[in-house]
Amino acid sequence: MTAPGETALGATGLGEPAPDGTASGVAGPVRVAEHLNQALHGLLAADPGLHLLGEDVTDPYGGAFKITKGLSTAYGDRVRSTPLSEGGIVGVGAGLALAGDRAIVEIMFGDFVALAFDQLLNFASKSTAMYGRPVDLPLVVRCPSGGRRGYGPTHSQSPQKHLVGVPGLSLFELTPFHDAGRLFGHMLSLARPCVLFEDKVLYTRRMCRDGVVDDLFGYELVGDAPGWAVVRADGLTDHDAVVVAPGGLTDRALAAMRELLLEHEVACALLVPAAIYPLDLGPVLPYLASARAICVAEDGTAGGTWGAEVARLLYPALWGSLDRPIALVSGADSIIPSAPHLEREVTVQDTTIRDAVLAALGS
Amino acid sequence: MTAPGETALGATGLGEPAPDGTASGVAGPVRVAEHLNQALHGLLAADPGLHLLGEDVTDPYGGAFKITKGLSTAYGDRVRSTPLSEGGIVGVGAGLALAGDRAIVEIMFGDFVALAFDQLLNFASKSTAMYGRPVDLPLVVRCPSGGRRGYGPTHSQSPQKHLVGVPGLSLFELTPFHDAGRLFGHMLSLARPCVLFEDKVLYTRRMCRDGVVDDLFGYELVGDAPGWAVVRADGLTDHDAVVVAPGGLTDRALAAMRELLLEHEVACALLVPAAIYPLDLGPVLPYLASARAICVAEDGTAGGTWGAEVARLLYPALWGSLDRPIALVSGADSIIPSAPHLEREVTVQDTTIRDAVLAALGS
Amino acid sequence: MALTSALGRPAPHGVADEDLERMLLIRHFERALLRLFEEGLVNGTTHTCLGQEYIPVAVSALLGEQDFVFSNHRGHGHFLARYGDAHGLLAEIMGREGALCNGVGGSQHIYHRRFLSTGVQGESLPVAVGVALRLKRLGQGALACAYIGDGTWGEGSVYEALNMAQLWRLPLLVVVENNGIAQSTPTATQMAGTIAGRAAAFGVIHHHVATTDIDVIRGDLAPLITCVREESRPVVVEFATHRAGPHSKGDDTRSPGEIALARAGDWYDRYAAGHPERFARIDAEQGELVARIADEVAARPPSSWDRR
Amino acid sequence: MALTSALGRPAPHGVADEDLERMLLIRHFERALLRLFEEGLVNGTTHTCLGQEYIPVAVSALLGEQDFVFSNHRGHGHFLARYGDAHGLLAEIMGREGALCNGVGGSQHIYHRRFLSTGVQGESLPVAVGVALRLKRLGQGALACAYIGDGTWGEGSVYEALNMAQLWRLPLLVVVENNGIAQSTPTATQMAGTIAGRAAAFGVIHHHVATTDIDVIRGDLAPLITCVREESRPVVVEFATHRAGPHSKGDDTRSPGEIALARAGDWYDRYAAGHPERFARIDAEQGELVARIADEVAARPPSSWDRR
Ligand SMILES: Cc1ncc(C[n+]2csc(CCOP(=O)(O)OP(=O)(O)O)c2C)c(N)n1
Ligand SMILES: Cc1ncc(C[n+]2csc(CCOP(=O)(O)OP(=O)(O)O)c2C)c(N)n1
Ligand SMILES: [Mg+2]
Ligand SMILES: [Mg+2]
Repeated sequence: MTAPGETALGATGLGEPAPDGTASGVAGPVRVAEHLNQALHGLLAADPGLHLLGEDVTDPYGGAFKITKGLSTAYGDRVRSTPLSEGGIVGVGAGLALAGDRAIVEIMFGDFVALAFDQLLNFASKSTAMYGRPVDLPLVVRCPSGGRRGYGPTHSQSPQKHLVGVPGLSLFELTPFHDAGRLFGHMLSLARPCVLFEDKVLYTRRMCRDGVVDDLFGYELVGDAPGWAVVRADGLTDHDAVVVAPGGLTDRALAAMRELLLEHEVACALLVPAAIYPLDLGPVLPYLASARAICVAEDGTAGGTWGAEVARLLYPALWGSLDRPIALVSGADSIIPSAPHLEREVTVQDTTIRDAVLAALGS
Repeated sequence: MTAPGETALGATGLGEPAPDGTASGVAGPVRVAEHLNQALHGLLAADPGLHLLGEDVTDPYGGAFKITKGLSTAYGDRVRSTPLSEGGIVGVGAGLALAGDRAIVEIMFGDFVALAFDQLLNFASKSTAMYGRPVDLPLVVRCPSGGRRGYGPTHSQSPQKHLVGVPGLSLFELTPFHDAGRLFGHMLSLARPCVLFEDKVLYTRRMCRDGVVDDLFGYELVGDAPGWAVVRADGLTDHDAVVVAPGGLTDRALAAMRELLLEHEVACALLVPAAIYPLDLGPVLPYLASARAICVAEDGTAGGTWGAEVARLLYPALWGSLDRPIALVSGADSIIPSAPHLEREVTVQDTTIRDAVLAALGS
Repeated sequence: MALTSALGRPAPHGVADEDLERMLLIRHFERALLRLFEEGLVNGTTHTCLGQEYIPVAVSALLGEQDFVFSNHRGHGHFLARYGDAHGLLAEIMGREGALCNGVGGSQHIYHRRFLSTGVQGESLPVAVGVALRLKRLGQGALACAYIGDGTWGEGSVYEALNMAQLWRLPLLVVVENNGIAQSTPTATQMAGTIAGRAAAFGVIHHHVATTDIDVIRGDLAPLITCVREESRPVVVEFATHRAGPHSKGDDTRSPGEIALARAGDWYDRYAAGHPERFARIDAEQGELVARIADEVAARPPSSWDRR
Repeated sequence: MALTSALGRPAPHGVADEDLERMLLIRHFERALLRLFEEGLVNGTTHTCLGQEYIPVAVSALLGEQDFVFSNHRGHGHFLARYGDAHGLLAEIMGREGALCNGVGGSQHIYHRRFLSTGVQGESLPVAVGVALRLKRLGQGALACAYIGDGTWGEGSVYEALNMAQLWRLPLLVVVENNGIAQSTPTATQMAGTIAGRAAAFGVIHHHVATTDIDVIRGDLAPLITCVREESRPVVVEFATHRAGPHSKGDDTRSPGEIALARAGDWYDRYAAGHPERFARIDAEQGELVARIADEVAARPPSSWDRR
């Protein structure tokens, strides 16, 4: 658990600048946590049939990561603190959604979505199809995820990969490039259960806007909503390598790309999808096809990864133009230790991505 | 639920001969269900610290699929029928294992392992490593899995893929080639939590022994225990294609291989691992490297499959010798309907494998 | 009408024709199903409610169109009592044209109007809590009703749901069909304590029903259900009942004595004795009706499904 | 010694030095931790048991070497009361050499001899049932003891475990630290009914402790724990207690009045008033001891871990 206002970089032990290059605390684009909070305000204000449930989400506490601050004060009992019942509250959210409302359920730590696995696999997602006709079930389950905060083995996981490939279940991940309000609008408009992963360190970083990432990099969004962010060094039109990564990896991917460019003269494009499953690779295939090396990075542990799923789509799609295997970067095949010096050994660092790109390029 | 003695082929609508070519009901090698039952008898007799827990596992019922018949009569309260508490009983099994005993837990239908996901992900597997030193936890969770019996969307799944990649958790699948007693011995000797998937249609087929599959095919076991079964047409020493598949696919893979050989003059080798995760490809790389096409088949739904994990290991390992992408065969990205004619549309058939091999060979 | 709530008394003379019809429709439907399975005309799985038909018939009359019903694996009676569509249900189980869910859900997974069943025990209770939360907000007095068995009280989800339902004062009616067994396991070996105690643990009202007389049952339940609607409170109603048939098909490993005891609790003979002529007439009618339905549905082409 | 079980009385004069020492060791340990966090010398997370130290000190004296203890997120006191190794625990939390689990587990994940804590609420109860099953079979009178909070009763796993423990008559002692709050949520808004009722629902013996007098507590618990051992029955012991500090660090959003109330329940002032000199001496000793330990451990090199 984190204390209010304690979500600063210092707590993570990472010293990289925020994605927009501003130092933390300095004015500039809003932090991701605040942006998400504002998006939820907007959604609850606009939709009187939208509910938000979760442990300790009401004021004055406003959620373990303060994402729900102010919501219960503004929207009353549509924002509800629940008992410790992860399976139960995902079921309640599904019930609200089934009956004609919409629901967002916060799982305090994404690790605990394991307790709601049955409700997601065997009820919410199944119900959209197993009754022989499409059934609407607009439900979003929010999962703060990822390590690098010293919370230890049961509070640091990235469980994305375990939920990949559930028919009827769509997976998303928060990014600093995608407007959270629009992303929620998209998820709820699918009228299908969705899980949104939110990197806990990303909460503390700043949103990017107007195509600007920092002094070196810019981004554009491509493809249908919610689309992909394509991040490249300003002025560069071609690239040696592509890094594909969900939003939580952004800080480390950018740091790697900066070093690759400045120290190794390797130009990379970073491709960040907000929709991580199912994955629509169409809009970014041109960027991938023109790269000499492709690296897919993620925070989950090794084995059965999201990256393996990306790779199984890419190999046939790029067969012929690929001249080396796709490099997959993930956390180690390991539990995630509490002590920061040990945690660092098993979690993806900027150097992990840098080295993978260099290795893939054969440098 | 199935009635005793009702596990015959007729119930599945499939008319293939048993893997050993004997018609059902005719004497010959024992059925897989019976073989498994005998193995459990042997294990419980040999190890007074071994427990078996599950819903309705005691006599006279002997389990929904009759796999535990006779065990409670012979071994008393080490064989225990439990309340409907899938999460709870996996926790109990973990507790027994932690305290120095060994435990086998039967989940009546593998679909319900979703209810034990937290116990597997966040307790049993974590405990082997998160206390900073190896901790023994000899636990096997048995999951009858797969469709083709008309049990409907919540009783027909193959949840293997969702458990792939949990650090500390090993996955196995029953095959007609691997001795179940030895396989259990292996799993328990790991002193780590294991999940064993058991195809519900495979229960009704016969074990293979002495290297004989049927009139056409033979097998050998390669690699360290539990090893891979390598199945080829007798007398053939090289092959055009390789099919990699867990044990539950055996019947359909063999039917496909038979037709490929006899009608299309395509020779296939079938590689069946008993240990499906982590996967040791070493012993079978020579068979794979010499094939013109590789097809990985499984019963799970499409997306984030076990096959994608196999493929991510194979691409780099075979880079250079691969001249086309690896073909992945899985169930459709769909719930599994109850009605047999609809179920057939979304589940892997022998023809699915045959067509995938032919397509991969470009024929 | 002045019957007590105890089992074992003759049935009342006042039972309405339509109730008898509905109970016997379900009885013949379930019997026909077992027959069809034996003949190999249906496969997969099924769980009949033989012996328990009076429960949903008693309950359904107290439900309104806006109420939302959650059912389980043993749900044919729940469905037929509510919506009566035996053609649609049988077509669903047989995978024929006109199936309620195009043959996709089958026996255990039905969603039709405001009736939804699922095959994973206990999973529907939290969902019912969510539906009840929506219904409470609508403020029109509708409730969510969930049928569960005694064995289902093994699942943790039941307690998570009861806690929330009571905390949030939701209109949830939990109908417990306590038939003394879960698949093959007697209640005493899978449940410590009682269902009454478990409701009390959460401050939830509990009512025990020991009779098979549907008029008496309705008389007792009506004020409770009014309380669910008007005070928006959860209520657990527990029926002591008997599973007269197998769990599924041919998998009854109870001793002959136990089976005889379960059959002795059957409402069927009691109602037959109470109203010999009326019963015989309606019984024959419903038997013929179901036979006709079975023939008609069996002759239909397979269902089709657009899975997209 | 003739104190009643009510809160708010002066502490007894008979308290043993070693109990005072242990309670104050825990108090100073937790205070030191919060200080270290503030100074940025520790990161990650921690949950202190300020105000609740007497509970594990009272309980641990009744446990034997063969008993197996399961603890939760708020487990420092549980550990120190049992094994006293403040160096090892602090090293674990700080990730230094000599850590109980090489710094891998951290504050919430400790496994040392027969003590195991986990960070997922409720998960340990079924595991404790499994351990109790093994202990019962060994027949040496050992028990499994699991500490849980009031909020943890929201999790379904608690009920699955209680049911099995009572069905199978297992030696399981559940110690409930009911501090009236779960993170930020008051018990009344996360729990319908009572813990007593929930134990009763399963036929499990329940005992309520309202005092902070450890001798009185032990006197009451001793026969119950004997019953767990000798009759092999589960027992739930519920302590009405107070969380005098924040849930974690600096995240106390309770009103000043609520916080004052929680602090008023603290055993610390009461024991201080009851034994002014002895208390002051031991308090100072333990304070210095913990300060020394903190300095010593902070000076150690980082832990190392062979992850294979
Ligand atoms: C979560 C889950 N576990 C196990 C099963 C398999 N199963 C189906 S019905 C049943 C027994 C249910 O007993 P009870 O709740 O008493 O209902 P009854 O069958 O007696 O009507 C079991 C174990 C299931 N469907 N779901
Ligand atoms: C399954 C699970 N859900 C949520 C959490 C986050 N969490 C940690 S402690 C806590 C509150 C626990 O309350 P209680 O059981 O009363 O114990 P207390 O903190 O009061 O000692 C919560 C919600 C968790 N650790 N595990
Ligand atoms: Mg029952
Ligand atoms: Mg508490």
